[in-house]
Amino acid sequence: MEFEATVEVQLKEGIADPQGSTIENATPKLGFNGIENVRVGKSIRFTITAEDEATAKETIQELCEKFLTNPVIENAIIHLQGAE
Amino acid sequence: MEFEATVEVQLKEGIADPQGSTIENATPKLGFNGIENVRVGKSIRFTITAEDEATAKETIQELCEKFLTNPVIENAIIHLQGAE
Amino acid sequence: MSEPVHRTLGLTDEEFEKIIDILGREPNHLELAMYSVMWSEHCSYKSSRIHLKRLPTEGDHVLVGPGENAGVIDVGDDIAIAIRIESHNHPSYIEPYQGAATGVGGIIRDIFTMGARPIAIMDPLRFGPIDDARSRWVAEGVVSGISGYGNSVGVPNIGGETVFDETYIGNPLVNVLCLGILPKDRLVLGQASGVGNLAVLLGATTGRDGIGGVSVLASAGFGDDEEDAEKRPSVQVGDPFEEKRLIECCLELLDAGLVVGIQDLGGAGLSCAASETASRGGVGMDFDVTAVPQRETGMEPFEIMTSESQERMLAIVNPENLEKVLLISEKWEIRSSVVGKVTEGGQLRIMDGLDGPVLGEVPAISLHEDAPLYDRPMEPPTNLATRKEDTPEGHLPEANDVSDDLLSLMQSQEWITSQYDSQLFLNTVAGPGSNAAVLRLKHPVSGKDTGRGLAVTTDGNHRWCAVDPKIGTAMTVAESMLNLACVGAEPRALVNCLNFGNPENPNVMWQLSEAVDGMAEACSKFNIPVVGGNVSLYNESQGNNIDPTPIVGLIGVITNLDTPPPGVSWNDGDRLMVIGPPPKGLSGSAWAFARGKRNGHLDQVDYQTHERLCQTIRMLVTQGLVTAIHDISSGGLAVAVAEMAVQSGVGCSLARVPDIESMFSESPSRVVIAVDPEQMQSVEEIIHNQDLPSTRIGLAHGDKFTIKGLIDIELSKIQEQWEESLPRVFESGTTQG
Amino acid sequence: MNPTIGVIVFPGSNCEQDALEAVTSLGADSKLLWHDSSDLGDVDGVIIPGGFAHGDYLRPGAIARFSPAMESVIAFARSGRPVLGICNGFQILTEAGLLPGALQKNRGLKFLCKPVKLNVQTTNSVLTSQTTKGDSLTIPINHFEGNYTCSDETLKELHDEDRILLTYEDNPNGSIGDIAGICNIERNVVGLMPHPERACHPLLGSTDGHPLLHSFIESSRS
Ligand SMILES: Nc1ncnc2c1ncn2[C@@H]1O[C@H](COP(=O)(O)OP(=O)(O)O)[C@@H](O)[C@H]1O
Ligand SMILES: [Mg+2]
Repeated sequence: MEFEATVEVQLKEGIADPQGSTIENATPKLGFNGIENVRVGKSIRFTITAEDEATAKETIQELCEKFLTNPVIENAIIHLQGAE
Repeated sequence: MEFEATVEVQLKEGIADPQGSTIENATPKLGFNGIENVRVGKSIRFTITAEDEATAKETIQELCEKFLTNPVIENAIIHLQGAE
Repeated sequence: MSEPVHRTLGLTDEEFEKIIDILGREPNHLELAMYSVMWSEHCSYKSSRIHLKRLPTEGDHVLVGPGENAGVIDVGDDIAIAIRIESHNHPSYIEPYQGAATGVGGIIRDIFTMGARPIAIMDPLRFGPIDDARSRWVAEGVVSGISGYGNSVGVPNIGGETVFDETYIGNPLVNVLCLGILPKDRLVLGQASGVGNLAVLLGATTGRDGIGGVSVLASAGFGDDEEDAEKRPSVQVGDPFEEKRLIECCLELLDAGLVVGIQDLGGAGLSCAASETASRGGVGMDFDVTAVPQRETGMEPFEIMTSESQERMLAIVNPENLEKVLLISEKWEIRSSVVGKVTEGGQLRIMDGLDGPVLGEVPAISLHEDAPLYDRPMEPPTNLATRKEDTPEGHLPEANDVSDDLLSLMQSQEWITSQYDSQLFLNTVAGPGSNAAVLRLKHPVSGKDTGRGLAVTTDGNHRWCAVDPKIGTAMTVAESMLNLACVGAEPRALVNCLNFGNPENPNVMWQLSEAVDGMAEACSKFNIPVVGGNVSLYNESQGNNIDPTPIVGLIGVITNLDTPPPGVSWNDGDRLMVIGPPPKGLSGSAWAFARGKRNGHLDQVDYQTHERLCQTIRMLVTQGLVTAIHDISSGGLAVAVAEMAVQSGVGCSLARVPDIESMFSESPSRVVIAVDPEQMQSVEEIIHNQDLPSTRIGLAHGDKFTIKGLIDIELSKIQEQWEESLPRVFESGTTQG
Repeated sequence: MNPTIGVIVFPGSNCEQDALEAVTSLGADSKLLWHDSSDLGDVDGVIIPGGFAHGDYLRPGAIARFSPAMESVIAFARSGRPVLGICNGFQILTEAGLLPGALQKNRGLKFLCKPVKLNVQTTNSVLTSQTTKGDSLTIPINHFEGNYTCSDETLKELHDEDRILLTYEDNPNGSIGDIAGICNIERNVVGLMPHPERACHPLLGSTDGHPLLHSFIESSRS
């Protein structure tokens, strides 16, 4: 079965996010107000073929831990969407 | 009102994504199979204060066009979640 | 009524007729697309070619002149240097990061195509005014793109120029120069020869990106109407990691002698590479479109043949060597596919499978050699005579705060240059911020230091050229020479990039022709061969053409590089002196343009004096007689001296600089030197013997910057402006809309 | 006999020749080692050079650390022999878990190439044994992702165990504790963002890289 996956890689809370602060500081200068707490992460989309959803999820989890994130500074949120 | 926004910035379809292909090529070597069509984008999370949802959405849309993306090569998907 | 297809592809009716003549029939869609990209301004130089013929191209050290992927010169010790400059102006306006990044990628491929390892890039840049947020967006993106791609691919960036000016507001200029080094005997040319040899495509997959790029994107102006917007094709995304592997793979193939010829895929993609390799080798080629690895499904043959997907090379390989070629590609994780076969006769046949039907067939040579050649009408501006009379000196202000004038011209480019790896390969003796970049010259195979050096500079001045494109261009060449002399180098060869407006405008064509005359004249007088160049036309936005901006890159050799050449930093107690004729006029100066005074006239460069000046400077520099040196160019004497003071951290007091003209005039053949008092006599003797005028102008000391009667300020004030002006404006944000 | 320094080459590395040139000029023998082979030969010390291994795509070092050569480097390091990661090499060593912490994007979000001043904090490591504590060294940096970060506990450990080797005099990138270089507990694995090999020739402006690379070569001798 094929699944569509999105992995959102975020900096852990407490880790400084220079990209986020840069956007946050720039917005008022460009005339956008009320924007705060900006955090920038990565979104990685892919398709994965696996026996079932559980297996797919497991594989992705391992992929995240081993490869897609650096656990010292990053978290991952996994979204999985059924076969199409 | 305060909203939680996530903007996912992706390369438009048809635009080469060297990061995505490099990750894709690496996965089988790490022992992960069945992973394809990898595309890497950014995910930008922030809070926005606006009168109502429509206004918030409008602001974010403009922010995307002017600042967060270059529409020539990128798309943005906007998620907005009600005040908390 | 719908337009005929050829016109939508940018071909004129006459050009279409010519294609019919060549083929003896109407072209099909695929053939038409190939002609349209190959006959575009960008690929065919159809408006400029007849002018470029006037440039001198021969010289003792020239191994390869214009016409190949890069010029190649002999620098001794069996070492050759490949050099080339290219523009990526239009793509960089739309997508600054990727536009500039792919510009870097493209020029680097031109260099390793010649068998040379790329060792340095330089980037002459022009942006709209810095107080315009969109221009800053372009500038920031371009610089990040050059940095992101160049650093990652591993080619140091050793210099360039950055100018912000109104004239580039809708049309920035992104020129990139690349140098490569090779053992003289490994020189390869982009040729296919030997019937039965195979064409192997190396590198990235082919997608729909940049289709028709050269004909539409690189040649057409941008209006803001919808029709133009539609024409904007998608931008290519650069992959420096692919390029890095491609460099290593190709150099390894060349080292092993496994390829007959090799050609990069740049503008016009496979159409260009296939037809050029074939026609240069006097052969034909059968080309199998289905064998091209594709990134997207459902691509049409014409899309495959005109795609400008990046990071691809076409190698011509003897079938006996194919297996070895595939092995080396595999080692570098480079995709490789046999896509064609060299044939007898001169036909380029595009096939659906090598045994399949023929989809298109044209004489390979016709795609470039038969490209139209235009002698477009030229005309000087009608008010030229009155403009010449109207000099800035005629409008000098009564009372003036000269210190503000000076401060407004002070701007360090470190905010830009510190984003570039300028040191990789351990060659960079003088990098960004020097009179000219200086590299150690090591043998490319043995790594042995020759004890000699290379020096390179890029220069351009749109203000001089706006006042007088011919003399302005000659002055630019002269400035480059002087920059090289300041580091003790003798010039060897010149490359140039001619950035001009719309050639269908007779005034623009006149500017182009004048500029070529100026360059030809200066190069002949100085005996400098032109070994390559690039022409970028249609630099216009909303009907406004940019000021003429010829950029030159000059390379020279330093005979003895035991110690680094003097920089711009002087010592406390040094005597300061100007060598060269007295300053003359303010026309074309940065000072005048800042006041809206764009008229006036320039005086001929005195070639003999200039040559003598350069010789003398080389003598002083190589004998170690000067502590610091700086040529007088943009901003005049005042800016030259202030830059020296700021970078030394030591102030100065000057006299015999009596007025605004002597402060800010940019007239040529002048240089500031700082000399230890003990050396003063020897220095003056040499200058005297060479029959050159010189003036003692003052003393380096203290923490103030004073010019008697005109200016008296703290050095720290200039320093602050110098260091902070770029970071400050960029901090105030950028936006694309 | 001169010690032999092996320099690992990944696709995308670009400072390997520079590292080779610098250690050779200081009297060591040296050779390049291809990432795809787990055979390190009989080298006495290993340098992981600067560059952009695998394009630095995803994260610097994320892909490189899985290569066969790195498995051998890990074993080599565990056996107590000297391993030096310069710039990208430092990033790879943290990804491989041989050194703690991680390297983030520079605070100013710009690539930075310039000489910086470093202070030697300890002479107790394979990189600093020939220096003097308190020495100020001028060495170029050249990175986008050199902003060292780690947990508070790790930082405390690094301090307490005297494992911070070099600090920036004027922090260019936002590194926690001004950290420019660290070592492991056994003090034989070191990583630093600045490039000592770029400060080894008088024509290039500084020779302050000498004592560092000397230390490393000497440590490889035994
Ligand atoms: N975009 C750039 N890239 C690299 N180096 C640059 C760039 N812009 C300016 N520089 C460097 O800054 C210095 C000053 O440039 P410029 O004022 O044009 O010098 P000059 O007028 O003496 O030729 C030069 O050494 C040049 O190489
Ligand atoms: Mg200049």
